[in-house]
Amino acid sequence: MSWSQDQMVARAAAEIADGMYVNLGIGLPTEVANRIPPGVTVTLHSENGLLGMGPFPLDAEVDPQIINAGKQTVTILPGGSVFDSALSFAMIRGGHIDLAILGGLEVAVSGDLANWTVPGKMTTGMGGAMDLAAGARRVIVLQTHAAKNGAAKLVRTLSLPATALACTSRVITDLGVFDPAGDHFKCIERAANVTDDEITAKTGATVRFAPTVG
Amino acid sequence: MSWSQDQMVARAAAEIADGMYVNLGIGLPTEVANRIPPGVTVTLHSENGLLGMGPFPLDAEVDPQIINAGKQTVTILPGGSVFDSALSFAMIRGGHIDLAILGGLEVAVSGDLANWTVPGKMTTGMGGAMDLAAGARRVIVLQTHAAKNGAAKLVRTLSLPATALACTSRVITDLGVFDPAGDHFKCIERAANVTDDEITAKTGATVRFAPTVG
Amino acid sequence: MASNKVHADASAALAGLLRDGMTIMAGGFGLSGNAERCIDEIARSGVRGLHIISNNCGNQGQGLAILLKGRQVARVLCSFIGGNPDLAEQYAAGTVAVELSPQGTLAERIRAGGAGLGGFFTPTGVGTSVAEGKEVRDIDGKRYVLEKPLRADLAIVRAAVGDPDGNLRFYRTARAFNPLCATAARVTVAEVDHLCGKGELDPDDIHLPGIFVHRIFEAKDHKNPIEFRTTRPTSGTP
Amino acid sequence: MASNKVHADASAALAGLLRDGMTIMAGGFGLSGNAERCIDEIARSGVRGLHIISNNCGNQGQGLAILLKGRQVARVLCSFIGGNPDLAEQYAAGTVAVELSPQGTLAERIRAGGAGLGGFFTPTGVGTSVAEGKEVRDIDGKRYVLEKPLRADLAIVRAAVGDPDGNLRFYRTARAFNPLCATAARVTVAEVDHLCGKGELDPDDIHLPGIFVHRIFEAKDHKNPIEFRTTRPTSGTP
Repeated sequence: MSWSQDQMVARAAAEIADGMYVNLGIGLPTEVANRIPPGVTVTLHSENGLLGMGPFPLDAEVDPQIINAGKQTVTILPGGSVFDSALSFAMIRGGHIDLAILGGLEVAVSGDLANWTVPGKMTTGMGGAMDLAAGARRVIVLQTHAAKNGAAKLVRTLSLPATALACTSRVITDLGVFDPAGDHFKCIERAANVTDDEITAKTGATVRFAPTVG
Repeated sequence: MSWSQDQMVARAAAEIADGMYVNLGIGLPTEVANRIPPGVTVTLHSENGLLGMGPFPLDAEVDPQIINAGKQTVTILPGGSVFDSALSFAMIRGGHIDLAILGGLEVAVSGDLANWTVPGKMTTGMGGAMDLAAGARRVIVLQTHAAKNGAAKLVRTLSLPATALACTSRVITDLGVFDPAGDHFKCIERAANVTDDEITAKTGATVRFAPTVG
Repeated sequence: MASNKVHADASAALAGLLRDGMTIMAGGFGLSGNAERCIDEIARSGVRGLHIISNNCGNQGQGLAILLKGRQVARVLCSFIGGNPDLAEQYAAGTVAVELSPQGTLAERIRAGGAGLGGFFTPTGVGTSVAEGKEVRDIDGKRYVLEKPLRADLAIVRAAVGDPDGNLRFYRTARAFNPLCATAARVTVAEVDHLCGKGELDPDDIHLPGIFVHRIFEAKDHKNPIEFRTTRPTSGTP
Repeated sequence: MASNKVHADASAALAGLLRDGMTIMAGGFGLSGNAERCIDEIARSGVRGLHIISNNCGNQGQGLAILLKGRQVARVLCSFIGGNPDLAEQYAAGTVAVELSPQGTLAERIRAGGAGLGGFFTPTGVGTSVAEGKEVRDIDGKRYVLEKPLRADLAIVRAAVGDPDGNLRFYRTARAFNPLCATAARVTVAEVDHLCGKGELDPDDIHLPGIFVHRIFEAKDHKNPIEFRTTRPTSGTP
């Protein structure tokens, strides 16, 4: 049985080590904040200029001038700081953000990532996606393994416009955990009861299974 | 009779208009701060990261952590601010400093300025001199007209290493006021009783005298 | 310090500055940190053919979207156009040109404009449509794209506190692009929630030195619209 | 936030970081804003062949000049070497290599290193010896020289106040290069006059976010030497 969204989120949260500075992309990655393992202290970065982002505010705490990059009202934890957009992206490009967990549309065996636009559909713009993908020290993509119509989202080469090249270290899907490995994906973990055959069938590139995967 | 240093300084101060942001170079230009005309409000910039630099402190006010670019103890006037060196030089290169008054070793008819090093002598380094010369919106050089050995300091082409090219708008010397004009200097003001002949003799380039100069 | 920066209101502060076809930088992020009164005044003035440089060009019909509604905008340079039906419609209709820039590149281009730099090499956008037509160079084994500085005729910025010298302090994430835009325009107008007295701000507490601010006015009761009001229950963890 | 940044003293904070031939950035300006205890500890450690990146490499035998006195420095990248007899002597003798960079270019190169940029075009140095061997390019009618980013193995910075998350506040002109150097090193050690409690600094009052600071310690009673003590008479104007 494939992982639920909550299981995917929990699996992504397990990638976070104590003391890390982490940026969580809009959508499903945002949920990772709620599944940080006990004992792990993480500092969340929001690219509009905030470190130490806390949870959504209580109703009485809402401040229109404390928002995240998705323009949602948030809070600032003790020890947090605010700064301008140039310094915020200096943090990203300069490799100061240890980990970015981003949504994806396609990931290639090279680690190329597409997650910002689909030709023929109205674009929303890339916002900070290209900076995060190109700049964070480690990029993990959290996405479904295949599109609703069955089209593969782990592919040999991107069919969609790239967000950044060779940037993805790991992809976490509903079927398991996959590392782009140059000319194939290496499956390092499988959801319970998901077979190699199912993964192979739903992947648009070669998948190799680590011996210990089971 | 040529101008005294104090007269040169006063003449340089007359270049300052109300509301200007001004950087004064080390040495004689520093003295300009003491001769700002009444009614003129000027904000002094020190490139180590200070706007609104005030006079030297009273003895009891001395703070080792409030210094100017020459590492002298200074004060901060009400309305002043401090900032890092990157922002300080962003002000300079970005044309936000209305006027820099700098010392000079040589100025050429092109406006090229040499003021940071003499070959064969131990250099002190350029510090902020190149940024100020290249970046300030207007650069005025305050220097003696000729060296002690009689060598011209207003020249056709620089003999000394350049600080910046085509940067000087005006030179104020002990003999008068001179604007680099491409292939000559235009004398727009003469010290009292200094003759055209004396100026011509002491200048290493063609000098043209504005009709009104007298 | 420089005198006469203080004006009574947006109308006085923007007097003589607005003209058709000009380039305006605006420092807000989404609907946060916007110079609301300046936007209203630009709308009132009726200037057209504006080039807007801002991370968003308003959202949900508010902020800079007011100028879109008035058909005053010819061109937008931004990083994100989601949640902005006015822009989507005029972009689709071809009546507004949109250039998209990655958010960090946009911030850095504005900073470069204010800092007098001729351009910079950034890793962002290499191998993407953003790099098309631009120089891409290998530097020490990594590929970078050359991006150019941005400047504007006018910057409108919003701050929490200002003083008569134009020194500014921002509040929380309303900072964002505001201090950057202030550095990169021929004239910068700051709209502040509170105008304090000269010298009341400690030199260490100033976020943006007044040298970058040419005109300033106090505007109370900003709307500060919320784009997505998200909350957590009163008790328990998020 | 990131845990365990706080150390007892310079010795603990620098443990395991020092080695011969490493590149160290130091954030002081002249004798102001120096991480005095860190410098003393580096001197004590006896590491040699250091590459120092700092606006000055000490002055008058103090600050980083302590490392020059100990013959621990192989190379200096700075903007100014006046008032530094130790550096002048070893530079003249050829035992220390000196690369001079214009002060603003030095600041911007350090910032670029911390910001992940591959380089930038600056007008400073065009037509001078600084531009020799570097690309000079005409951009929109003005000439610029391409300058490269700087990075270091270690940055030692000094701040007035810090907190356990590494957030820093600087005091007056001791700021200068300190926040820049902090961004551009593999490891940054901050030496603060006062270490406050977690969350005591308001998010708007932090000059440098703690993400750039890896280790921090409190050091009281800094010497803060004065290079030129200049005063005005008790009465009257300057």
